[in-house]
Amino acid sequence: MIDQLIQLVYLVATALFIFSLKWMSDPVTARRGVFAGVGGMALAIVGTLMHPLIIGYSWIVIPLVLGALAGIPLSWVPLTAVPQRTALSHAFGGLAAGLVGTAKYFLWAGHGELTTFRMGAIILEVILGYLTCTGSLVAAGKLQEVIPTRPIMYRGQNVINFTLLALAIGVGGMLMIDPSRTFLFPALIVLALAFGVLLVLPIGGADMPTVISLLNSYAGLAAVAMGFVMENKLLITAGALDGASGLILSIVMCKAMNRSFTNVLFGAFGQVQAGVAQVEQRTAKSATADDAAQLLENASSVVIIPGYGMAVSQAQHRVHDLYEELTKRGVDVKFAIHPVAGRMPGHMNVLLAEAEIPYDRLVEMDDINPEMPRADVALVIGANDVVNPAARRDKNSPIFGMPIIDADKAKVCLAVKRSMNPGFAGIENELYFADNTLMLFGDAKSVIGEVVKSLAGGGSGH
Amino acid sequence: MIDQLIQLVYLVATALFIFSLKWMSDPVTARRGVFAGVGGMALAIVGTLMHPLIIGYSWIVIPLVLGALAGIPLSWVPLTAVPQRTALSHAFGGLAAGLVGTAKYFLWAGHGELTTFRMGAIILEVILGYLTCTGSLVAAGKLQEVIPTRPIMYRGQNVINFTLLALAIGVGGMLMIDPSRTFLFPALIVLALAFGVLLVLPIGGADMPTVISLLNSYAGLAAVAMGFVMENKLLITAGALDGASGLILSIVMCKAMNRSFTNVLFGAFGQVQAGVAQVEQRTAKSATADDAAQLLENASSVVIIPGYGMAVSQAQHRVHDLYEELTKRGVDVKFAIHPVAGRMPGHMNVLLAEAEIPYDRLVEMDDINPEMPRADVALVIGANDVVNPAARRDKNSPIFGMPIIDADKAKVCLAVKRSMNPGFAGIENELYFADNTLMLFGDAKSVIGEVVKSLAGGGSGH
Amino acid sequence: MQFDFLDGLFVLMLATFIGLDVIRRVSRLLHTPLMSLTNAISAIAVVGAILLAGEQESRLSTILGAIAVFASTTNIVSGFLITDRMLKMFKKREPAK
Amino acid sequence: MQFDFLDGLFVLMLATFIGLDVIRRVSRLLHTPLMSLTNAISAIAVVGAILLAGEQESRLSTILGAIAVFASTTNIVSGFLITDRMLKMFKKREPAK
Ligand SMILES: NC(=O)c1ccc[n+]([C@@H]2O[C@H](COP(=O)([O-])OP(=O)(O)OC[C@H]3O[C@@H](n4cnc5c(N)ncnc54)[C@H](OP(=O)(O)O)[C@@H]3O)[C@@H](O)[C@H]2O)c1
Ligand SMILES: NC(=O)c1ccc[n+]([C@@H]2O[C@H](COP(=O)([O-])OP(=O)(O)OC[C@H]3O[C@@H](n4cnc5c(N)ncnc54)[C@H](OP(=O)(O)O)[C@@H]3O)[C@@H](O)[C@H]2O)c1
Repeated sequence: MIDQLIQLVYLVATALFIFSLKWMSDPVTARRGVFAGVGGMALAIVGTLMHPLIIGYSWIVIPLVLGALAGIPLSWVPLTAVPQRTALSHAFGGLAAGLVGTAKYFLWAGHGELTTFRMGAIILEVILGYLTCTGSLVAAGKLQEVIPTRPIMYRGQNVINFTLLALAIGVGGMLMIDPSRTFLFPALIVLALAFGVLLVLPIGGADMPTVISLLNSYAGLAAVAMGFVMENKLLITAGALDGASGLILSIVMCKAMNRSFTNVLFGAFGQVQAGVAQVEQRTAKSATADDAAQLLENASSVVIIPGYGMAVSQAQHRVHDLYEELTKRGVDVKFAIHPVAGRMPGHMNVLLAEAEIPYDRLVEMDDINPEMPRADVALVIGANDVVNPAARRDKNSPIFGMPIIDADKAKVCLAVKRSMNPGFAGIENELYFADNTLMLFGDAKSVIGEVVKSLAGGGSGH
Repeated sequence: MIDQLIQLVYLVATALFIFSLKWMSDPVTARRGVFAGVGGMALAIVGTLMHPLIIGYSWIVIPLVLGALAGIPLSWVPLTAVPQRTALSHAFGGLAAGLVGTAKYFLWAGHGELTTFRMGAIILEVILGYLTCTGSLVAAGKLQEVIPTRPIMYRGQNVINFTLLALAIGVGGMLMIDPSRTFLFPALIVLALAFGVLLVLPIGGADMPTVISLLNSYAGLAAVAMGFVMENKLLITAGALDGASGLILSIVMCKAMNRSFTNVLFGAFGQVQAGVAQVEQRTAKSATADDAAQLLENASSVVIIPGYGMAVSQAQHRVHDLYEELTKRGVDVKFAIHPVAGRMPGHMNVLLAEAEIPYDRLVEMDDINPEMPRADVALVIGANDVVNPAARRDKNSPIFGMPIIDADKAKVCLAVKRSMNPGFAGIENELYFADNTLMLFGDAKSVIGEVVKSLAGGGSGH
Repeated sequence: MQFDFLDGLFVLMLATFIGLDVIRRVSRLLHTPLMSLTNAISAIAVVGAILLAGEQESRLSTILGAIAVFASTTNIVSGFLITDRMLKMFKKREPAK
Repeated sequence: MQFDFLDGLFVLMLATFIGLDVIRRVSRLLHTPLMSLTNAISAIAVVGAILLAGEQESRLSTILGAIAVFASTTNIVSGFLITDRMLKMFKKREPAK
């Protein structure tokens, strides 16, 4: 009876998780999605607590409370730190999966209850769990710049990595054949932990978003494996949802960068082209904040293209002021959002939402591009690669084929950045030398601030 | 071992069914969808034949072959007869479910193996199965006009229907309490059969598409119930897919007609407004085929709006000729497809596809309406309700609120029909009396034929 | 066989989510073929029918099973054939034109 | 408990279909909150952790279980809170403007 009740509770929890993700399809219902997710998780916990085999609650309730207390401050991180928080969180998730698998193994090995099927599921769970744990820690370290963000490469690293993986598989195979060899299990754990570190270490800091997303997917798969170990459908379903999410986000990112998974994992992008930028010496035209203000207020349609620089300088609130000033003057202002602008998927959307810019002003790349030729001013704020026309023109460019926002097609292009330095991909940008481009050098926050002041200061700002 | 293999085969079959429906989302992949469906079904049958409890194959193979032989000619029906074929097919499906439930009941009752759970599942399966069987037969009869198509109503019919349903539930309840009362089971069957007949009989022939779709959904649910009886996940999944399909198609139809389920099932639509048409006596302007040809060939954009009349008169091939003639002359010809034009969902699409009109010329209502004011000629072929502006204007009209195609907004509207008689909803159509509407009286096939002849006969047809 | 009510319910729930999602995205163009395709798929009842007719536990069950096999097979064959017949008609404009 | 490998596989297949479909339709606008939401959901591992910590079958399993409970709860709480914090920021233009 109680067993059936638990199953029923799990069933409802599963449905809530599915609705949770369904409701994320639209910003209007998205918060409801969070509540559904919370409800699903609460039911999952309550259902589990009802389990008849549980003999004491102190070892549950104390870590539950401590965990909740630790979780609250972790949710206060600034939005720029969201990627590393997510990575850290994956590390915890992977650790939990790994620990549960380890404990189950020793319990079952003690009672001689290890079937081949159970052993296989545990091996998968443990490898995925621990690998996710250390891999995510390294990723978090790189994002927080505790660990050097540049790709750490050394001779023969792929050979070492694959040897490690092969060893782990070999040890796993030996355990499958004879699960009672308990001395092999710690070896498996160590191999998985080491593999996680070595897998992520050689990847450049800027590729971390894709890596995190992949690790998210692994965490999901670890939960699925745990579902097979614990014979629990809720775990399998929730894990699969999670795995799908990580996979799809990674694919979205790779597609938007026109790169393949292997290239991200083994390509060490972002370092190779380090020296290219200085090859040619050309001059770009620069303008003052007052010039920019004049151009903007005389425009009838302005497209703002934000990028990583806006995030770094936290310029979104100044951008909001600019949006207000221009809208007040009857200028039609839209934001063009590139899928990989910034450093995580949806980065720009969250920042602009934080600055209270209505989300119906944010337009996706594919929808804004046909309109670009009709825009009077394209205002590029700290974006670089996502507006680099070389992606369209130059077959030899490392970003060739990457879809970009056509800032160069607007009548005038204003570009805000601190210098002529390249962006994430490390390559020069033709756009800044184009005839109709004017540079606004300086930190995005202060430049936009000056433009706003110039606009607010009446007329053309003089 | 063999059990596991069967489960694996069922798993693959389930995946194929899901892909089958997924691929129906696009005409390009749709045929692949049929192959996936066939593959899934073949695997399901093969998997079942491997079952170790099967002791002889003659009682399987003979009906299998006979059924296949009977199925082939049934697939040759003309496209206009597709609705009644589908209904007939549902009757077979319902029958199969009912029979399996009946046989299982008597087997288990004989061995005293009936748990409450099994009994409940069997009752559901049997009621849904037999109800679908007779209900679908009546629907098929009405569509084939073997049974009078008008709503057959009599005093107190809802009381009788609900009494029958209550009785069936009562008998079911008694069986759940004591499954060994085998004498009650035939009563249950008879009640379900009778309920199916009485449910559909009072519904008008023209509402049959919605009814068929609902019955499709019931057939799916019967398969789900059978899945619970036979403890088979494949049956549950395939049944659920089927149930979802029937449900969604019914909802699409109801929405497009701006009606509710209850209104369809108990409203006896299509009869109430029988006498309304003759209230006012106005005159409509009529034109000849030559006039129409001239108008069409001088237009630069023509929107053709087909309806039930095109289906009845099988005019689609003439329409194709017209399309060719006009396209040859550089006229832009599009087809505006209303979701409930004709008598089943997607009716017009299939007919026009049969006539080899490329499907990228078929435009859905919501996409064509914004373009209508720019169309030079709207050519309405045997459509009536779906272009009735009363749906937009007249709050008292029974079709008020139904979304329509804005034929009246085109510069000129040509309407082909045999008389001033109303269509399915039985109400007069303002459109025919509008200043910019010209009527082309006659059977659609011959009228369009004449127009084509006039066009082909050189110049303006004189 | 290991099967209980809640197992079945779990599968039913997931399948319903999939069904509603998948069907909602079927092209409107293809609603008529969709009707006949799901009609054919609903004949999955053939699985139960085959078991009854093959296990031959009683004369009644064998005969009812055989009839059910016949009825469902008719459905399967005619449903798939007519769906394919309809779908074959759907053609895009030839690019040559 | 009745559970076998193929049962699990069946559920996994259906859940994967749902997952891929549902995620593919998440608005691009919300990809960052989606990351933290699924991050919170992946902490479902808490179910296994609670059982271990509660069944107290051995000292090792209890301690590992308790650590796992702590780790997952941290995830759950911070994941949901931060997702909600981000989503609260998304606003449509007020119609008044
Ligand atoms: N979003 C994702 O999910 C994701 C994931 C992985 C990789 N990526 C990669 O990240 C890149 C994103 O492109 P992006 O155009 O947004 O960024 P970007 O190409 O990295 O360029 C950012 C630009 O902002 C400028 N900048 C930096 N700090 C600034 C400040 N304080 N004020 C003003 N400007 C500042 C920099 O120029 P100065 O130094 O001259 O100021 C730099 O050129 C793409 O290459 C993409 O492939 C994104
Ligand atoms: N598609 C579905 O799934 C579905 C389902 C349920 C209900 N319905 C209902 O069916 C109706 C469909 O609308 P509709 O506009 O397509 O059809 P309609 O409103 O029924 O009108 C059909 C018109 O075609 C004319 N017609 C009949 N035979 C003809 C022939 N041989 N040659 C020329 N004209 C002929 C008739 O006028 P004459 O008699 O003057 O020729 C009639 O006015 C809607 O009311 C809808 O709600 C559709």
